[in-house]
Amino acid sequence: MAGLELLSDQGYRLDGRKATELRKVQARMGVFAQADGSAYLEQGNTKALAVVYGPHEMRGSRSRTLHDRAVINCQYSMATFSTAERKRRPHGDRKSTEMSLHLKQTFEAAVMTQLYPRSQIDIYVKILQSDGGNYSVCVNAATLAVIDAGIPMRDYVCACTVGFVDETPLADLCYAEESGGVSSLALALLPRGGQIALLQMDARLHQDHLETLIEAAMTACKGVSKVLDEVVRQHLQEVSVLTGE
Amino acid sequence: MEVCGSSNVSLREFGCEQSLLSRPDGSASFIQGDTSVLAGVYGPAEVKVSKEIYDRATLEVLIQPKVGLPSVRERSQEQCVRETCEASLLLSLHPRSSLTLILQVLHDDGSLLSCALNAACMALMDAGLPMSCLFCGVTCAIDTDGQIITDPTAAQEKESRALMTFAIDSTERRVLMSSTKGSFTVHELQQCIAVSQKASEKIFQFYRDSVRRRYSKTLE
Amino acid sequence: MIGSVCVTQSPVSPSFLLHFRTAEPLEYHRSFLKENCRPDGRELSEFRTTTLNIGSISTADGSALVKVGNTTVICGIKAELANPTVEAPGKGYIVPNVDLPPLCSSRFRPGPPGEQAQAASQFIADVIESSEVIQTEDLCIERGKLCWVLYCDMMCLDYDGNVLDACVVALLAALKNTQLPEVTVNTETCTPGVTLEKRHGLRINKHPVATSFCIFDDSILIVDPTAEEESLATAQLTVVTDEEDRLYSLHKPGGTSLSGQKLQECISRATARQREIQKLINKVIHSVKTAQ
Amino acid sequence: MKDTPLANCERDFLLKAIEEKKRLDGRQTYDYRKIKITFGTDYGCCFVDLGRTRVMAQVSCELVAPKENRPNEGIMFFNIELSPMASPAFEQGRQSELSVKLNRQLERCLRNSKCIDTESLCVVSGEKVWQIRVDVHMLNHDGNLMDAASIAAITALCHFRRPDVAIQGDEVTVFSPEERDPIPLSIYHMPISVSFSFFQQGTYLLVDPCEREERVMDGLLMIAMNKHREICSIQSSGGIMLLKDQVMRCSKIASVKVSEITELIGKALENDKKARKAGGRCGFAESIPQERITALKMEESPVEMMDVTERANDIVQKAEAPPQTVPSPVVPVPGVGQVGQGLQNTWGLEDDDEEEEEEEENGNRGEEQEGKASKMEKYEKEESRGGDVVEISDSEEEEVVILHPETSDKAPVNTGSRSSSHQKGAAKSKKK
Amino acid sequence: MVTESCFFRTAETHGSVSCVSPLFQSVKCQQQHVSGSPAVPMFSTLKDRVGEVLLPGDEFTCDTDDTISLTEHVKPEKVVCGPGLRRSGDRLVVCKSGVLRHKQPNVFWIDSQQRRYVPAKGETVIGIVTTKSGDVFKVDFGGSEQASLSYLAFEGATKRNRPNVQVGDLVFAQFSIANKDMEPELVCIDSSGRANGLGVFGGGGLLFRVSLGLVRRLLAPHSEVRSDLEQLFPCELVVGMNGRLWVRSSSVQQTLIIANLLQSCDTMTAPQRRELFRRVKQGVL
Repeated sequence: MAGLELLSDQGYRLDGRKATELRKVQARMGVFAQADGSAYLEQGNTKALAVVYGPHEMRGSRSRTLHDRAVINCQYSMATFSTAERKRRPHGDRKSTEMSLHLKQTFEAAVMTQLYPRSQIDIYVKILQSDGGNYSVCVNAATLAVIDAGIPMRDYVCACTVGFVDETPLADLCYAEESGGVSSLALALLPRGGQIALLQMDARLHQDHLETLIEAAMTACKGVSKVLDEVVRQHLQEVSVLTGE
Repeated sequence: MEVCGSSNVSLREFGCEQSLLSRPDGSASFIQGDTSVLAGVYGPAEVKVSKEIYDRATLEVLIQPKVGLPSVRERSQEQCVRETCEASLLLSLHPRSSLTLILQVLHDDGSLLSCALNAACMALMDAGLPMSCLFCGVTCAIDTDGQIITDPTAAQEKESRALMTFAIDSTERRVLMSSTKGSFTVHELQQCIAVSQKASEKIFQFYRDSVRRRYSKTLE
Repeated sequence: MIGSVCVTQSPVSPSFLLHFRTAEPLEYHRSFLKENCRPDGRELSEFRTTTLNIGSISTADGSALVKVGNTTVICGIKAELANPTVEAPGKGYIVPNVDLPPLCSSRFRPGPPGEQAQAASQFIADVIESSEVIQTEDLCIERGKLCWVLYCDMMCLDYDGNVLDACVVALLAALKNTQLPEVTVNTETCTPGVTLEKRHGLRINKHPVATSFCIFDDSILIVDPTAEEESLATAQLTVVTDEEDRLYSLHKPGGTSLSGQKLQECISRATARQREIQKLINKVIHSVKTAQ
Repeated sequence: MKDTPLANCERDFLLKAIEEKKRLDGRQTYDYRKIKITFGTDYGCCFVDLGRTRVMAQVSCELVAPKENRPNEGIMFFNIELSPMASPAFEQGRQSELSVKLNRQLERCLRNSKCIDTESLCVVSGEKVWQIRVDVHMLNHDGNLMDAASIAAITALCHFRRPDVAIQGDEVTVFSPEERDPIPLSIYHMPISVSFSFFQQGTYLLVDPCEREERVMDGLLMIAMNKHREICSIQSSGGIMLLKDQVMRCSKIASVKVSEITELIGKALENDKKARKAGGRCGFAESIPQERITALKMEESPVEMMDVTERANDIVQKAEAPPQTVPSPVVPVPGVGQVGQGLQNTWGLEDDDEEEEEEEENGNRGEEQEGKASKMEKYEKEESRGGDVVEISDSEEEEVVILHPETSDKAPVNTGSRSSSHQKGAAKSKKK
Repeated sequence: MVTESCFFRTAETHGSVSCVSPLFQSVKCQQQHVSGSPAVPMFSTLKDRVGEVLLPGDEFTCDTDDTISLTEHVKPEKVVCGPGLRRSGDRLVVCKSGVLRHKQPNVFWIDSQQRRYVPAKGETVIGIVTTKSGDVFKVDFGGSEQASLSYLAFEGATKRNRPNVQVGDLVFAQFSIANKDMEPELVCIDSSGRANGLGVFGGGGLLFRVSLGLVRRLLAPHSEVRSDLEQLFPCELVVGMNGRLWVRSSSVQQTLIIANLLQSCDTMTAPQRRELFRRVKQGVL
């Protein structure tokens, strides 16, 4: 991708953002009535829908029951129309199975599962439109959905993808940047304690730059968490107005 | 029809190591020339309800090729190995349990099925499963001149007109399993069986020597 | 005959026999085998009636239906044009497949082919390769460019044992029945032109015929086993031979061991069976030709 | 099959030992188990023993059409097979969580890091490229499969040689190793994965966990790096919460481990090269540890051929010759034939029943007895008809014996078992 | 915890090991019934080959006109076959590979280095409790199915006073039912209702696996391995016939050393073992 200049001399990115600038995040909680919790989140052009059911009794194979905490069951899928080429398999291939696993792992760290022994919490996330940072957008959407469901968490889990170009970390990569051969790092953070729930990095990066990149990712996550916090507060206000309290 | 030139009628250098894996209940690797197969046995262990047999153990054989996933050829070889093992194992002593034999091909330089059989037998012995007799595999090839070649290499297999693999039992030296390819006459068949029976003596002696060596330190 | 007479003379009721058969199938069979006969009245080395019908499927390029007792196998051959493989540019290829669908017996489940079907497919493929029943060179139309692929699908319609024998007969008869259209390659456009009206048969080099045996109680050999006999047997064995007494397969997947002498007996029986089947196929093929 | 459960006391003991910086096999916290790298007879076959964990990697290649969006690049395919041999908990052909995790991590480690020059694998742009396939088989699972798999895969890739090709016009010729020396892959760098397991909410950290340690750990951090200290992939797994400092510490340890392992791989490859050059055998027979009492080797040995021919002749001659004549089949209508009148099937053919009967009327009494007596020697031309014939119908419901009277002229039409017309065939033979 | 500060609890509770196992009586080969000939030939041929390595398929036949019978003319004798030997008609067939062993007066068995355990009545094993269901615990002992252990099969247990057993706990128990056709059953009491060394394990200690052959050597009345080990460290060692050993000593380090030493015993001769033990002793003390 020699033709594309990911970061101009003036310090602007392909879509006109600055290096540390996040894409616009818009979200709504409680979009579905029948689900226990749901949320819709847009981060730039990436759009995701998350739905939470539970905690409820174990379904399916009972042998997976844990006697001291809840089981988190995640399924990640992509709409067939979410990408430029039609997606043949919305879920079930290696990549999306792995994504489901990563979501599960992230929320196992964040949700206080020990409060619900022998039960199950289902988190379903669907990408409606994909423009980079799928994992991060899913985590952010799912966090809102879990909060909407009223399931206690240690903290918000916020995720963000960062890249590294010309010795400069770029926050919240879009698809063009992701596929442009940037070293990208996805990080899910519990912002208050600075704890990393998931860390994943692709492509090459010198060890010396790792720290800068993680720092940038953590800052970006904290930025996301502020936005999410606002969304939650606003939603609660709306709800309390509606219920007349 | 006459068998002459005994140079071809030999077994390649062969070797075996038992109990080389820590997880399986029994394991063995068997080497014939460059051909090598690794075998692992689990059992008698818990059986899936759908596969349970009320009066004997369920034996499953899996052959893992070196490259790619198992195909129809492996299925057919699995059947041959399984039924041979079933004939020599005393499965009725462990009803409602499962035995799993996994054969991993490490290198194929001819006589693969016979090597798999030998590895299987050593692994079953290592697992201490009750057996009424031992078995061994011998492959014979008949080249275009009608000569018999025992334990052929892959190159010899390719040039041969017919290829036969027999499993021979240790008590009566009879044919437990037979799998052939190519065309041959009745005479050639009977000669190959006779040769395999002769070759089996060597392999059974080798089994005995390696087990003896293995127990040499516990004889006290 | 002895067996049936013996049964008629015995004072037991038919329903007793039925229960006996259900409760102690092995003992039931043993009591017959002791008298050198089998529950269906056959002797130990006797085949069930083999019925052959050729050309019953007109949509296929060649077809045959074979019944051995109740076991019914239908084989259809479809020829398609394809590119030869890089390794063998001067050859066409044959793709056999044996299907044991759930409709032929309750022992088969829907879904991907089970072990038995896969092993049978492999067996048929081995027989085709070993016997060179058709020279694959004959299937080549233009070297490196165009060749025939023969898809030989054998489907079992009713499973009552000995499906391998039936498959081989069906395959052989279907191959003999196959008529391939003439193909000419247009030298300028390099596109093949198929003349459906002009058809020619395949050159069949050999007539391999399979004969299957079962071993009961580690010692008694019976030919052409039924499904029940197969399930009770301690070993199975299939011999494939042709008109020149060449052997193409001695397939014994395991089970009770056999001596060279016993194997020889099986081969002798297989040879007789081969003669019988070849005659049958030839006569049926001939009857079709004369009728036309 | 289920794995053996972990007892509470094992868990407690392990955690206590880890607190005291002790490990089951006497290692230190940051120690790897003994790594042994061996090669198979083929190019591209590599075994890695990591303590008792054992994996095998085999690289193979094939000419295929390239992917549409990358017409000038070869294809890399990775597959980690969790063979049930490695652990009773592994099932064949099932996509387990572990298998997805390992496969993706290996892909990330070796494909996404672009360690192999895929453009050099292009033969004809847009038409033919090499597909390099790496199969990793787990043979024994004693923990840390990922590191063992990554070492095995990259070593096998370094060891692999693909056949040389020549292009003339649109004809592609693949040369055998005898014709032209096969070509190694061009490898830019060697990423190696290092796994760290965390215990007690990240308080304790171990390198290269064994199976029992894996069972009590909270989570795992895998860092893949090359010897130039470039990180190729990082992946955390399990519900752990890491702090940035821990990640940094791990990456420092990883860089040390990676340079050690890279050196080891280099040495192993060097040794193998020397052995191959010297023409020495490098197959599996050489890899059997002779000193172990569980192993034994035997030299090539001739098979006694003394009386083989005689024995074979003896058997063939003693056996009865097959009969020279066989019964002729009956062809009731063109296209249908029948042989062997022993037993009928319960089906009738749809359209040929009516005509069939006349054909089968040419019975012959005496021959039945004779056929039986001569046991397989004589096959009569036409099927026989017995006088007092007893026939058993083959209906499944009941095993009844039907006694037929003297043969009637015409057999009943279209009954389930086309009964009496088909009597015991002349194809009478008996096993001795 | 049931153990006092005794070493080798199992050896005491179990007494003389292998021959008391009912497994031996269950496979009895009564020679006189088989062929009517005096059992002596079979007995003596068996005795001749004691200490030899035998393989499955090896046979002992008794020739009726054996001349050896004259030299040792005694009354018809029974031969008791243990694991690895089976009667088949008038022959005795070996069905496992290993060393033929003999115990006075007429017990024979094959000593093999098997790893998978097959339960036998009366044998004591170390099991892991996997589930509590209804009135029974399910216990994994490394066999082909889980054994059941009743709540009441503990010393002093009643309907009200249930023993404190958690999932994942270890139990030292004895088979009260063990045959191929039934679900095996364990008890933690002897016939008089006393624990007698059986029961739930206390905290601490390490569980590990060794071959079944080594377990039998450890439990033999005058076990050399055991006496070598006794000189090393004071420790508690529980030996289950299923190849599971449990060890507890004063420190984690010592426990680990003992476990590693025992695991390596299978492939060492007695002098090699003594040498290793000596080195460890010098190194540690």
